[in-house]
Amino acid sequence: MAGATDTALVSEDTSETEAVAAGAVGLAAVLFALSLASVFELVTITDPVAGVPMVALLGGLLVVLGFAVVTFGVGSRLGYVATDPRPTAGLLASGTFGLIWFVVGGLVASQTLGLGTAGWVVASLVTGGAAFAVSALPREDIGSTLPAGALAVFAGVVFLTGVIGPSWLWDLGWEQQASFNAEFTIPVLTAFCSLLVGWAAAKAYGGFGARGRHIGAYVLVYLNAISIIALLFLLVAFTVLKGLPGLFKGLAFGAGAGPEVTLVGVTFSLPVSWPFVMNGVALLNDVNGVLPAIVGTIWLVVGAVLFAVPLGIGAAVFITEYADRGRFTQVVEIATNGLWSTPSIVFGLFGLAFLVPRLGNQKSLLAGMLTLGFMLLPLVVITSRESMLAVPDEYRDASAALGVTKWQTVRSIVLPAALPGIVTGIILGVGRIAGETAPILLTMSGSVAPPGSQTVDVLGGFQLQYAPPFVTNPELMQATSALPYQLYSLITAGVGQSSNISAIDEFRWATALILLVVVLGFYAIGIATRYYFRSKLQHD
Amino acid sequence: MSETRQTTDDAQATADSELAGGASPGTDQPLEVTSGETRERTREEWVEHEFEGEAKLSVSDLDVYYGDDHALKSVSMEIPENSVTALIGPSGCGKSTFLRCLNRMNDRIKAASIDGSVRLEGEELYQDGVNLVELRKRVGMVFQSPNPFPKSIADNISYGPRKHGDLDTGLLANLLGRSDDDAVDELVERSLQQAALWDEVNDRLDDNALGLSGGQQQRLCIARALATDPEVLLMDEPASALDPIATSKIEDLVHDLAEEYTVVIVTHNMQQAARISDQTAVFLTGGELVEYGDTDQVFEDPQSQRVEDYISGKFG
Amino acid sequence: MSETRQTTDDAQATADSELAGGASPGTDQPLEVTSGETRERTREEWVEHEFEGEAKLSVSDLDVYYGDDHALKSVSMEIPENSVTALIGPSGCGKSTFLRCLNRMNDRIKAASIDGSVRLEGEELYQDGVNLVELRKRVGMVFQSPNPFPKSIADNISYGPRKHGDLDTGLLANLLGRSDDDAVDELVERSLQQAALWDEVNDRLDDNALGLSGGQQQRLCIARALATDPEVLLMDEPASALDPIATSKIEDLVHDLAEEYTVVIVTHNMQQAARISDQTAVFLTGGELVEYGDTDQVFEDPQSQRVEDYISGKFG
Amino acid sequence: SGQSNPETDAPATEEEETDAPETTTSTPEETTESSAPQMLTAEGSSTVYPIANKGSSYWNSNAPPSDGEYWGSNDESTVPGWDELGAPDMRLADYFASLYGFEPTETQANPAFATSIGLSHSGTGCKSVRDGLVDIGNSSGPITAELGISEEERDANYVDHVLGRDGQPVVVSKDVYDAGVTELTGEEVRKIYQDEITNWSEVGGHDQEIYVVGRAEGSGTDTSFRLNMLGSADASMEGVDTRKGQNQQVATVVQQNDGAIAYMALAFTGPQVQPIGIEFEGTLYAPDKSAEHTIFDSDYPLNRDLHQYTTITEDTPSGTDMREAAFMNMFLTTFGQKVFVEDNNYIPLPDKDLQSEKDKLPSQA
Amino acid sequence: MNVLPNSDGAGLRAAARRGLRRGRDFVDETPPDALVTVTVAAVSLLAAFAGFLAVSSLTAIPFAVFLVATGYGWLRHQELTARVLTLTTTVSTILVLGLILVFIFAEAWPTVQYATVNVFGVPIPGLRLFIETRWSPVTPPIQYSLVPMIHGTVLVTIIATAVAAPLGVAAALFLSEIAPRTVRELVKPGVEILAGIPSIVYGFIGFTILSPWAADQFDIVGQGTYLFVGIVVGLMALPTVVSVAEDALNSVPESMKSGSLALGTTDWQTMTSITLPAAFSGVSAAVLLGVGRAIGETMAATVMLRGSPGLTKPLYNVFYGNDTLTSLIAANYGDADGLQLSALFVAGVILFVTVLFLSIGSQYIEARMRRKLGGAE
Ligand SMILES: Nc1ncnc2c1ncn2[C@@H]1O[C@H](COP(=O)(O)OP(=O)(O)OP(=O)(O)O)[C@@H](O)[C@H]1O
Ligand SMILES: Nc1ncnc2c1ncn2[C@@H]1O[C@H](COP(=O)(O)OP(=O)(O)OP(=O)(O)O)[C@@H](O)[C@H]1O
Ligand SMILES: [Mg+2]
Ligand SMILES: [Mg+2]
Ligand SMILES: O=P([O-])([O-])[O-]
Repeated sequence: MAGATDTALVSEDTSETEAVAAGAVGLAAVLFALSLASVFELVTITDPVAGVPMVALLGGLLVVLGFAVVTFGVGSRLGYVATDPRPTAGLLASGTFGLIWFVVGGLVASQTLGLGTAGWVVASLVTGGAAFAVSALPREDIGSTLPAGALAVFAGVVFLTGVIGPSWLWDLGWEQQASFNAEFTIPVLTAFCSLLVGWAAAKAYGGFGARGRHIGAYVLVYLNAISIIALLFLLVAFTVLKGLPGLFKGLAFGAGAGPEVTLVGVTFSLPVSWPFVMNGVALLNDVNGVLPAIVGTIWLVVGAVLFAVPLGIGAAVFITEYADRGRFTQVVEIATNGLWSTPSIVFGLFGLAFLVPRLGNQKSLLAGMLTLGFMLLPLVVITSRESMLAVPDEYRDASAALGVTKWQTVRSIVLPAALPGIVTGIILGVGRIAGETAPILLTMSGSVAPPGSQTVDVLGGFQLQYAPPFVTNPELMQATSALPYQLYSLITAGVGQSSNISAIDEFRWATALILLVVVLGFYAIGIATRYYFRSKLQHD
Repeated sequence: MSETRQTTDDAQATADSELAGGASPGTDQPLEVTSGETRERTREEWVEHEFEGEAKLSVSDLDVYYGDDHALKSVSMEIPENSVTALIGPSGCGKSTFLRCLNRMNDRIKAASIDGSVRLEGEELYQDGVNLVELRKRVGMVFQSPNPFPKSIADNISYGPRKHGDLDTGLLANLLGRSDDDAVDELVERSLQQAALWDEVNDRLDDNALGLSGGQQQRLCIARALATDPEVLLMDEPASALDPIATSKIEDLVHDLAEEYTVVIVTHNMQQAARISDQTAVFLTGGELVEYGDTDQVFEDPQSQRVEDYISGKFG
Repeated sequence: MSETRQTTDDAQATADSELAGGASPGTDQPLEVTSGETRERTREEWVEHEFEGEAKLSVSDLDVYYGDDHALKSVSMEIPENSVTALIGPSGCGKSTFLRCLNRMNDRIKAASIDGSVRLEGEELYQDGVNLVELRKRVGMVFQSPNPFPKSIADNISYGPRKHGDLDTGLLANLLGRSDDDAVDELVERSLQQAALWDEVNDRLDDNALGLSGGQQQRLCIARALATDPEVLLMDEPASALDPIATSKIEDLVHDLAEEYTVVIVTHNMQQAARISDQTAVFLTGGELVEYGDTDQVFEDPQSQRVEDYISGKFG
Repeated sequence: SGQSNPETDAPATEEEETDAPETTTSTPEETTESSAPQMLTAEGSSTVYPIANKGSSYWNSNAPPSDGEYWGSNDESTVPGWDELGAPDMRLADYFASLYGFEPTETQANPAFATSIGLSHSGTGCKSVRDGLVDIGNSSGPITAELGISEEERDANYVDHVLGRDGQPVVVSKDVYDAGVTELTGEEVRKIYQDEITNWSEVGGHDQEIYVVGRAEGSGTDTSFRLNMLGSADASMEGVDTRKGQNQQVATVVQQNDGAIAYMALAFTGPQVQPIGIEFEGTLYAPDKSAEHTIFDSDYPLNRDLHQYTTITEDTPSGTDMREAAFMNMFLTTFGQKVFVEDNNYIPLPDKDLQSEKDKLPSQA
Repeated sequence: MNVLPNSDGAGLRAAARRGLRRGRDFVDETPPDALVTVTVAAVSLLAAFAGFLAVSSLTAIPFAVFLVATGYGWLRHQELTARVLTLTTTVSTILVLGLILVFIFAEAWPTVQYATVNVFGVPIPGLRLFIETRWSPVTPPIQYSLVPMIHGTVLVTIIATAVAAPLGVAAALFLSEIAPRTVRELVKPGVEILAGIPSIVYGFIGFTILSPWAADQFDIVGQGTYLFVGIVVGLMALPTVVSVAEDALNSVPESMKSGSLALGTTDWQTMTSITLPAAFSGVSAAVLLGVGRAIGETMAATVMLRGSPGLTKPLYNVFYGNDTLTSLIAANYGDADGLQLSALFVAGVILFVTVLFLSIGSQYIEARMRRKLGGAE
């Protein structure tokens, strides 16, 4: 029973050694940030930062950090620092260090020393084995600091001595050429080493042992979470920044500024003119826009919802309320889950093979609607079923005990209670299909940058006739554009050079932005709906 | 106290099939012991309860299985009209199962299969062609935890009659001028009065019923059941989730209801059973009805040793 | 019985703030009544319990809020070493809340905020820098429903010590020949013996613990807690989900444990409290500690009228 | 022709015979009262796309004769070919549509019928028009090659309208051009595309691996490049690193990458996408119009016609209905040749060809 | 009354008999005109479906009859009509899956047949698609090999999984176990929004920013790298992994977690030793679903890759990127016809089947987890 030292119930205030370890963690964070900055080319590695070239700064900091961590580990082993280490750093850590040093040894042997295969394999095994042993055999304080610190020092020295200097280039020598340059390699290696050392320092801060591991792991998990959020923020912010100029080009307010619209027989001018969303692409436009694509997207969604929602909710009602739980419901569940994960391009293929020949043998809005409807269907079934299962059986029992029939119960109790979940699910699903490109590429794509006059007018397109199919709507049977498709064609076809769109890049980013706005709008509404219902339930 | 210990210890030694070490059964008591209870044969006469007037419900030889699990074993029992009948017994003894047989709510449990006969005023409930909807209108039910619908208080009350088509309040009815709005108001008031809830909620009939306190919710559920004008009211531990005040209100209510309705109530609280019921049926582990009779008699002088043990708190 | 009715009726009439109609309070009893309970002032001296030896845990002026809900009101209490202390009281009175304060498991409930002081052998638990891990090693806990880990029986037992680093059984340890396998075996056997489970499971230590019966699972949880060698053992209704046999085994076990450990046990079963505990604390609605003292004294001659009502089954 | 419904075909009935032998009148079978004429749709070649699409956007704008920039004439400017048209006092689409009997709408952005041009490549365009999915199939290669049909079959089913010519250039990315690779021999190009030359240094450039860009198989550009540069329609193209569906994509790829070479259409060249001179059998065809031999010449081996195909159907035995005629006629004027063909860097048709193309259309109202 | 549920022994026959009897009971108990209405509705719907399949212009007639019949039924026999209608919708849902199966397989068949190879005299359809390594749909020798695209799909999927799985599981742990409440309330919708960003936007950013940067950085000839497509696709699959894994972690009962903490373990130990192992199946199901998303992701691959079906040299050269199964379809469907189009359907079939298996696999694993936590295993 090693390490069973009695820990005090209440620890004293932060000790100096803890402060040192915390400092090391902070330094690692700084180093990580610096290396990210140079990966993203905010600073180049030759730029002077605080008087020294970036490369030297990174290298120097790595050496300092490496030594700090090793010193801490050794100090702990010698008893200068009060810690609570386990007898070993553990298999996972040892394995990871072994692997890292295996790679380092192999690369140095083969690339720097130029040894042959046998040579580098031996070198790899030696360094890897040594790292494994160093981390597995001694106590945890040595085992988790020494290999990490040594790696940082090694990398730092390599950078400082210029073995990997600013002009360093490693051609992988593959037939299809690829190589690593210093601009990329140095920051990435630095980032990696700083993560490793930061982790070791965090462990040291926690005094190793259970608490040390806890803190070490938390540092990494928090970093991961922050990165994901930062990435999301970056993506959206970047698109917004790039897209805003194009989106609001020519925006004007004022009475009569906008185009004329006719509502319920009254014609009036909108008080706002927003060319990008009110125009198509046409010769005489001052500012070109994507109105047909926006309207196309809206109709697509409307059509898909009209198709999928009744069908999906109906199916969910049947399998939840009527069918006995057994084979049949299982099959339906597997089928719906399977459908939900089916790649969208496969839905596109299906639409191409099944719908297009049956709907006037051409790509059409209707085919696009139905294809997206097929995609939406499983989600509606799944979410409706989930929300209906979440309706407590007590409600059903209570209703049955009042002598109320099943369908009445479903209609008056189950569906209303499940409505929040269903609505939320549908809105989120709509967000997904509104952004889909692949299916409509195969079933609906029309002209790439249609003029405003070619905006679909589904409502106005209905015609009655006396022969089957009685009701026709040529607007539904024609291909039109949709935002994701418009963006796709703008990317791939480079349309614009010959479509008299002047600032094509601005136009593309604005299209991306408005697509993002439309889709994220659906998501935001969906999520907000969920919060609304949830808070409402909590209040009641 | 140490005697109690002794009994349970013995019980443990003999009856527990899980035990690896085979302790000797040696007991010097005349009764055998089983799962913490004294063992004895159930006698027919213990469950014969004489009463004046008609039997509202008569159950004979009722067996219920959940899959292979025999949850009720040949239970026979007559329940008199306009009285409160309490069902007591340890957890899992089949009280709820029995209760649900009385309005065929057990039909809703897929695993349950039922054998035997239950008659409501002489009419067999377990035969083909029984109209379940009609049956459940006549035999109402209130559940253990209050389960109002997530609707307004008034809608909760009028729900049953509306769905039965007795009241018409839809949009269409309104448009056609056929709406029974007045009748609805009257019904709501009457039912809430009966359930002693009117005074508390009459100014917020359109509020969501989920905003009521637990006790109010449970009374609302009773009012909801009363609104369909049943003859029998089944209650499955209606007060188990409630605080003492709410409980005592419900108890008073049950007492009052017995004037017009036949009430059958399950409870795990013996004091409660003693307080409110006219006759008491005791079920014990294994789904047997062990004793049934006047409440006073059952509590003060039970005929079965096991019932006595149970009532005096030796197990359960 | 009718007297009981009377009391509750009065309680209802006076104390229920929900009631719209203001019935007159007129009572001829010296005591006021509240929420189905008699109303009275809690007196300090009722909760002063004199005992020999050291207090293992001392709680003073502990207040707990869940959001705006004041769940425990200024509770003070000293718990003696190597004894069984029972906490009883009606549902929702804060027994579990109090228990969880003793090893700061309440920290996991986001809504809870705690004010006051709890000391373990004189060391304040509610201050900065308390090592929760260390605290919970010293103050073990057994929950209401058995919660074994989905691992083998042996792994369940050795889990705590392994995570504390007291035992090393990993692959690496095996490779390095440092494995503490023997120590583990010994620990498992010792703990299971202590929890009176060894005989039943010694031939299937590598089976999944979820395959055990409820009573066995609960004893396994006790063994698991004992394996970390705590000083105090907190138990929250450890037998409420169990059948009578399993319950009596747990009761015996608790009794035996008091020789080495300080046991604090919550129960809703008064007979159980009476059977197993040395001293009893009674919490009543609203989160007040009303009475605390020797078990015999509390049950036979309670100082508070409300406690007497509660114990005699008049409410709750 | 195509999918257009009979009722929308011709607003005016033309019964007289015209001198063009293949042109017969459309027979209007009025089944139901007609709404507005249906939109004219075209699909196919990315090479023809700049012409057709520019024409389409001019058409859909229906600019007034006072515009001057796009149509008609004003104080500041006059569109080319305006006088040859006789300076009509009508909006653009109104004018050309009225030639074939459509009522002028006299409103901006609202021609008598709208037009829509799809972008893919020749193979798709030919298939679409064959299957009746569109009115017009754009193609930069002959339909016989694209669909693999005989000339008789073509004559029986399709009418071939030629709008202009392309001298298919070979282009390189800017860095290559700047490094001195401004001309290659036909043989060198072949070797590059067949993976025999992989580095620019082998043909006088800098040391840079060649990024070989091709067009989708089945595109007109690809077909004629193989045929005219590599020697056969089935010639292998081992060396291609990437294939793109449309010329526009190829242009983007060449712009964005170093060391790239590609073949495409004239409309897509530019400073970043430099056409280079190609030497065939000792003759250097330069990308410079002022040179002796240029890639704009009709004897440049990669020179090709740009087609629009329409189908002969029961409803339109002439193969070209009034909408198609009205639209295509626009390109066959001096105005059209200058604005849509020449301004797109393509080669306008000589007058003689222009006339014979006009003759394929139904006679004007 | 006492149909004791029989065990599997008398299996199918008993079930059939039960079904028959239920059918007869249904006919007996239902009023005749309701029965007629329902039958008319069912038959006309079937006819309409048949008409649609056969591309008949008369499809509208039976469909109109169906609408009228259900309308009538709704007014007169709502209970029964509702039941039949919901049954119909259920059948339609299953039908959609069936139709997808039938149609993409049928369209794929010609190429599969074309690519038949005789192995020791046994014809194996489709084998040639997997043993040749060149996709050459136009230039002779014509080959519809899917090997290059499968190679691309595999590389992209591996890279995407390497990104999405560890980061996603760590993020799920963070969300369900570590994050303070307020942070979770913010981050969870954030992750969901990340899921909402359309793939074409990712593709656009990848195409305009990432690809040129990578080409420059790694000195690649041309653009399009499996590495960066994989990273982008991994980011796209990330939210799926996070939210499904988070659900799994959340479904580990709080009592187990408290049980561990009450023994004096750290949060991290509880997570790694109790929560993660208990939720292991759910977490792996999440990863599988993420893999499925990655395999099926189309647009980012289509716009970022070079779209030249071929193998990289060496095969693990992730700094090059040719084509994936999805991008093959998206880039070529317009140009293809005949066997080439059919070959694209083969690619679709491969995608569909792979992802379907992943989906079923993850469902199976999840069901096992539920059983396990329920104590059944
Ligand atoms: N839906 C069901 N499926 C399977 N078994 C059930 C079901 N409902 C009850 N049982 C079993 O039937 C027996 C009797 O259950 P029942 O609910 O009637 O007991 P109870 O007396 O109401 O108990 P409690 O006081 O706990 O409510 C128990 O063993 C129980 O496990
Ligand atoms: N997690 C929580 N959040 C909010 N309120 C809580 C929470 N846990 C308990 N409470 C409230 O605090 C009060 C005391 O609860 P506690 O669980 O301590 O009672 P208890 O005496 O253990 O009851 P029981 O016998 O039913 O277990 C109750 O009113 C309860 O509603
Ligand atoms: Mg019950
Ligand atoms: Mg509790
Ligand atoms: O003109 P193409 O696009 O077919 O080359």
